[in-house]
Amino acid sequence: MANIENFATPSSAMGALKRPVVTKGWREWVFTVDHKKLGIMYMATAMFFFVVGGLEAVLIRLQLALPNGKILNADLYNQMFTMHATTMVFLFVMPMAAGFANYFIPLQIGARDVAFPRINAFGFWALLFGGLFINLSWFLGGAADGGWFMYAPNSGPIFSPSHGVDFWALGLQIAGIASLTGAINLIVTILNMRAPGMKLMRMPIFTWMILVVQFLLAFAVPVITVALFLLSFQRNFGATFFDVAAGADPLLWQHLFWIFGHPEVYILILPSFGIISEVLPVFSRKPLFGYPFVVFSGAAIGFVGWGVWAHHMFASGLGPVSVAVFSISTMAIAVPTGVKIVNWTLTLWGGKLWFTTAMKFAIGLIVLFTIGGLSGVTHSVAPSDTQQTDTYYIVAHFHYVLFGGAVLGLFSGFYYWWPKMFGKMLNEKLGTWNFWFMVIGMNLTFGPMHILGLQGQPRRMYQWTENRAGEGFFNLAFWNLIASIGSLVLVVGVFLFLVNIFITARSGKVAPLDPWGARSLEWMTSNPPKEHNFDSIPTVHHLDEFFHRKYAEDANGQMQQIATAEEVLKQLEDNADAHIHMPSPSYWPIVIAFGLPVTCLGVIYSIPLAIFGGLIILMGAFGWALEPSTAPDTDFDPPSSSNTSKDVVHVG
Amino acid sequence: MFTPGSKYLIAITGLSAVSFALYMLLVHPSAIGAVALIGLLAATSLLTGITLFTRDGHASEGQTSAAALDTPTPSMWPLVGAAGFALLLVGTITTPIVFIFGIVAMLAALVEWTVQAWSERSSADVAYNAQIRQRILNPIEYPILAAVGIAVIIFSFSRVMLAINKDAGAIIFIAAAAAISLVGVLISVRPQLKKSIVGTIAVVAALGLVGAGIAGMGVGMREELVVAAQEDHYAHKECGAEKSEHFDKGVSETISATSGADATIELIDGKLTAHAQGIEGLQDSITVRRSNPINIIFRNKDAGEFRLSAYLGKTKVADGVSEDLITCTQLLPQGAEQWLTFTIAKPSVSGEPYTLSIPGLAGQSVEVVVP
Amino acid sequence: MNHIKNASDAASRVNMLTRVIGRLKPVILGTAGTMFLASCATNAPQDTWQPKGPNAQKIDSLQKPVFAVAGIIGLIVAAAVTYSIIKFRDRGQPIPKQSHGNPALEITLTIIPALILAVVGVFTFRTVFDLNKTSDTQMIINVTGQQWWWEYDYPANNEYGITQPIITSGQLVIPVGTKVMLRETSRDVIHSYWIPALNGKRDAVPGRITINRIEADEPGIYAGQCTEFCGLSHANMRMEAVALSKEDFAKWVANQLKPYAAPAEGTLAKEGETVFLNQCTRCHQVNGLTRADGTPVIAAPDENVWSGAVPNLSHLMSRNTFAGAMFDLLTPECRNDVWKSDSASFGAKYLAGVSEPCLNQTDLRGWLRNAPAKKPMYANPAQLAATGGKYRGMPNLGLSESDIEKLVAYLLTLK
Amino acid sequence: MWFTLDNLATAHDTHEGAAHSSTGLSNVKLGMWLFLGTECLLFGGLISTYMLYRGRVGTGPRPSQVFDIPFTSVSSFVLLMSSLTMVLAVSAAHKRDDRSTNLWLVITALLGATFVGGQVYEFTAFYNEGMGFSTSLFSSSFFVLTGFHGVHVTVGIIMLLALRGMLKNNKVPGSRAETVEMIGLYWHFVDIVWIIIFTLIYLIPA
Repeated sequence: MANIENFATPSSAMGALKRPVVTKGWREWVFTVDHKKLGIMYMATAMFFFVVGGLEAVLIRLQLALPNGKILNADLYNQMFTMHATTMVFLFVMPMAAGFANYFIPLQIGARDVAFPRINAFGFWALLFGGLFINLSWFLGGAADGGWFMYAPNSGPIFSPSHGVDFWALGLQIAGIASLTGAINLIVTILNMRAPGMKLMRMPIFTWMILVVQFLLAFAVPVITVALFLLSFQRNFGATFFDVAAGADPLLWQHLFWIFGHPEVYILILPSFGIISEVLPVFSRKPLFGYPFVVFSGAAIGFVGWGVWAHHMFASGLGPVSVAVFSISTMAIAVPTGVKIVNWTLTLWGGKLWFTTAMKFAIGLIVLFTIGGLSGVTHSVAPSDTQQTDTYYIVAHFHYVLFGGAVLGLFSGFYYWWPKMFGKMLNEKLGTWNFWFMVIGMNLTFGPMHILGLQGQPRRMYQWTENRAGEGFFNLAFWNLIASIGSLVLVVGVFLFLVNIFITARSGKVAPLDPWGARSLEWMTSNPPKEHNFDSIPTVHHLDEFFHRKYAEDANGQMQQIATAEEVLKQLEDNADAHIHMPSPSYWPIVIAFGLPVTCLGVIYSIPLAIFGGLIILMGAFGWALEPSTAPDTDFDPPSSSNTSKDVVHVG
Repeated sequence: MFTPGSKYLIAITGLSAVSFALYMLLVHPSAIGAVALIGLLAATSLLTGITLFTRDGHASEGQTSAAALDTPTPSMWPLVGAAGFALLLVGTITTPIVFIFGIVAMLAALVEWTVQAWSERSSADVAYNAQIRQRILNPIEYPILAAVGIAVIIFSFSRVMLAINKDAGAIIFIAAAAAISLVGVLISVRPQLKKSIVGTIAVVAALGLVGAGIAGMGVGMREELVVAAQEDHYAHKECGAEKSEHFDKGVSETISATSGADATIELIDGKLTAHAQGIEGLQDSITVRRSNPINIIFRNKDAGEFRLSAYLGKTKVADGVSEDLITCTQLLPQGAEQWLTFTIAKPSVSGEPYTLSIPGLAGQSVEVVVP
Repeated sequence: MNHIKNASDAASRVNMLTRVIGRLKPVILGTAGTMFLASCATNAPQDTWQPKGPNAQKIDSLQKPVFAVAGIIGLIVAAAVTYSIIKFRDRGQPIPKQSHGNPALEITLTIIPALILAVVGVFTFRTVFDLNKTSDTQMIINVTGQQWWWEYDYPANNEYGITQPIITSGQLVIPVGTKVMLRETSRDVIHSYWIPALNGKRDAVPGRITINRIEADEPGIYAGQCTEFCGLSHANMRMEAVALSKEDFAKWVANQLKPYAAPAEGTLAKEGETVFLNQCTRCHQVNGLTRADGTPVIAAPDENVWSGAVPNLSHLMSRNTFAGAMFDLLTPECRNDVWKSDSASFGAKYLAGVSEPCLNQTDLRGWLRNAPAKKPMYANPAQLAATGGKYRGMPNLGLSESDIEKLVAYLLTLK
Repeated sequence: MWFTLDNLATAHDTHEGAAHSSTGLSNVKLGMWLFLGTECLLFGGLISTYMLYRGRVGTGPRPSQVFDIPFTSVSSFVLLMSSLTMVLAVSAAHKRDDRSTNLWLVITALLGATFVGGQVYEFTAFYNEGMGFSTSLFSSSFFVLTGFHGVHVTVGIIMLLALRGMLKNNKVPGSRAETVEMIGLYWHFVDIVWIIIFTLIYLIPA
């Protein structure tokens, strides 16, 4: 063996079968298990689907701008509103919130990663493939056309003969798996991996809200999983679950869907509540008013949210007792929601307000969400709801809640956390334009829908007719046109945000270490954070730990700065841990996630393909199980034992 | 860095991507075609990826591998491959199952052989080569071996159960489970037991099970199941006044969720009454919708067993010959209730009304009006 | 379903735009004052805030105060936020005291909304049970939804002179001041029956019977629309409830029970009857219609249409709409005449039915020429694989123009 | 089905040991309990569907016409026994007795396979008696519910056998005892679900 050097070294012979430990270029992203990279990928994916869903919405509004619209035909219109809702709910708001949670939960609780990093990576890829899978249906005979609620029996093989609903049901199943794994992962992370001293009641409010959301997800997703299985078995394997001729009860689907669907509403909104509960105190220079009340009201919303699902079914003939009970429970959930609004307002009260773009979005949320919440109260009154449900009034209501609430909250989060994630400041001036275009656009679009609904225009109509439009101030023609114009203003607003990202990426201002005077742990590290987040895990003594390391009360009871952010960071770095153990990247998450859409495609078109997909998943699962979480030395090139420990680099 | 092999695969991947795009855009796409092309695309890109990653023999280009100079380790895969080929040939002239087994065996041999050969060439270190082999193949071997093992047990076992008598089945079942447990206890309390003995027990048990399974397959299903499959006797409604052997077996007496009922029909003191949902009082006729499944609840409040029978007009069985269309509930004891669902496609015509009645109880009927 | 874009189409679009812009005028000129005035002006026919019967009235008197309370609370929040924004903006004041809240204030501000909601809850509770009361029902109508039209059948009811069941579609006719119970169900997917002026909506769920009650105070036409998404032509599934005085209702019933009158021999209508027998009776029933040999015609929609039923066309011209109330049988002028008449003259105008000069020839002929082009339906054989070739909606029958001429003449006799 | 395999994967997918956890439970254990919580809702949904539809037989056989209670009682007992052998495997793993751990894992898997074999027999018999998957609401919901459970058992068996192989080849990363315990937890859960299903489906309507 004289010339052994000429032969393949072990590592190169392993080729693809080596752990992807040395990550460069695209591999750095595709095989990563780093929660921060995954968070960014979640957000990019969500942003992509936001644009897709937004374009669908614009087409819908253009179709309805004038009577007897001809831009879309009935079939395409039905697909459009189905996919608009599906995309926005499952592929934009949920993944965007998941992205924020992924990125910031470990940072906020002082952890170096999530509890199960590979499952985290798997969750992201499953979501991405699920989303693409659903949208694949556009090219394979038409998308789902039954509405995002997909009521049986209209979703059955007779009434929706294209494969759209199959793609929808299976794609959501994949996305559901992603949500479920993500939920378990984040719950374990939050409960188990907090920094020393961080008691539950010292956790940042965003972490709290995400915890509530993940519990909601963990228990809501299995219910929709059952519903989707029933639907898929009926459509693909001839089961009879929603076949009325066989004696089926169509309300079964509605109950299953809404037992999931109502908690889902809180799943969408609570992350944004968490975000603005971080933003408002920072820019008011005082702690969140009534922190325990906000925490408990969030938890209360989580609990009561399980007992209100039938308010989506007031018109379905449930019987007076159920209707009355669900009506009352729905009113009850308005109380904890109101508590939050009160607390936010009182957080502003007596503060020292700094109107950054993030703050503007947060204040916008308070006002617009309140409108949505109050219109919600009007249809918690069941008899009143029978006049309003399935009209544009409801469309107005939930867009005020979801756009005015969830989306504005997410945008607030973008502006607030952008310097943390990318080390550069988003342009504040453009941000202000962005804010006003979005707020005005959203009020122009969804405000008139209150009128349209109360004037009796039902939802999901591909055309409206002048015969039923009326005259006078409240005529449908005028307000439909205004709503359509408003949607274009909204498009400009979102476009400005994309421009802002672009400009910032090209030539943005480098962010200072602590641009906002922030209060929580995620700011106690560099911008962007190092791969291992913290050089040494801080010990937590307060809610708003970072603030209390920077400020203290002097003898007169005045808050005085005692340390700069740089000094706080320096202190952590000086005590850096010598060896930090980080998990290695892995191929298996993406392999398993890839097996899911292959299996689902097989379920629709040919069973052998499904078996093939199943084998990919099985192989991936075992490959995963046999793989240690940290790569052995032989996986390194050259083989080495020092790679798993990071050298701690001092910054600042 | 690109070897001829990877170039070839890159080209074929590109080609399949282009053909997929063209197919989707230009040709009116059929679903199967799209899946086929996507499948091609996925397969070729996977292969391309693997070749690029493994650098496709790049390492040994122009060189002889050190390991190749050593004698290769003994391998059973050529034998398995040959056996698979033999099975394949036998299968072509006998049954397709054997043919499929042959293909599976050949495929398995091919994969194992290839990986083994490749791993043995990767370095001079035999232990390291084995590790490579394991890393590639263990994720496949473990689940597949486990799945095959389970499938053999389940299949053989269920064939035996299907072949033998119902009561004997339960006894055999518990006996088998007891045997498994006992063997477990035996082995666990006798740690000095030789491995070869344990292995022999396992092999004998497995062979016995497979043999019994094949025997069970040969015997076929037990008599009553064969008869049941031929006659479909639970679905065959016998609507007379007297008890039917199969249809009236296992009467179900309670119902859940009554909200779908058009009407409730009750038999009280020999009188048949109707109560349509939402309408106050009792009626002697009910109006139902055309071509809509009608759900009726029948409740027997009379002493004795009765069934409700619905006369739904006539159906033509051949030219000039027609037959009464009748459906009915089971014979219900006092206090029991049951659903009756039917659909009437044609409106009522005078002279031959649709009716609900009790077989064996003359003079009591409820008219069903279809406007 | 593809609409051919031609000059007239474009012209009508321009027209539409001018009309819409015309409507903008009062708005552009208007101020807050017009809002109050406008609430008395002619709103959309499906306005949910203009109850015309006791059921809708109960809902209205419950919801208006709720709207008011919600509005006031909204204003308070907006005012508090605005005040904070102005008052507490950063003017260089020192960092405020890090107070973590005020539990007493919190609890107060939790209890107040809870109390308000409790009061609303009590009234809601009462109204829910009130609206669900059925014991005083005076008349029952079975309502059946189907893609994409509604069928109404009136079971025999001697009190109202309904000696045998009446079946109709498109317009629900009820006597005023009568508590009518609708027993709703569906033949295919879920629909929802909604006449805003008379009551809230109630879903028509296949396999279930749901109960809804309506009662109209005044004679007139009340518009409504299917509000549960029911597939392709959901937007075109409309309904109209017609309230007639008790006397007029009796006349309407008598007309519906009138036996079939065959058109006179030798007329165009008689030829139309032959076309109808050949083409239409495969699905459409006309009660009393007989073949040449005197056998009654029983249509077999169950053999041709997936949901198993199509509108019964007996006394078609006593109705004002067709094709699931998507189109009017009356010309726009005649329609306006009926819709805008006062409650005293309404009954007579409605009962006059559709006469030849008032017939909306354009839509009716267009429909007979090619129905799926006028209303999206599953009538293309390529779409019918899932239903085994059965239609979901009316197919294009390929009638010749002369057949259409004859059919129109015949249909006009179905009064 | 996938989730259950995931447990195996999670068994060592943690880089922060139990020593550091804020709750004192290891990440894997906490995650497993949460997973089983979600499984409860999954089976809850399926059981509710079955309860709603069990009386809706259309023209197919009724539950009481086809069920063979003595046989199913026996097979339920076998599954219950496998829980006992699983307990033995877990306790052996804690005692670091590899031989016994391997033995009891295999015995558990064999008992599980016997149960699934019984289920396949039962399904075949039902099919022959006229109760196909599409026959009625009752049959569809029965097959989906019990089928889901059967798939869970099968996945459990695959995990048991694979675990046995991994233990033998020394391939289990992380704590062996904990990995065996996690799979045991899953196995017990599947057994408990069966007891509920058996009671609700087979015993109550009789």
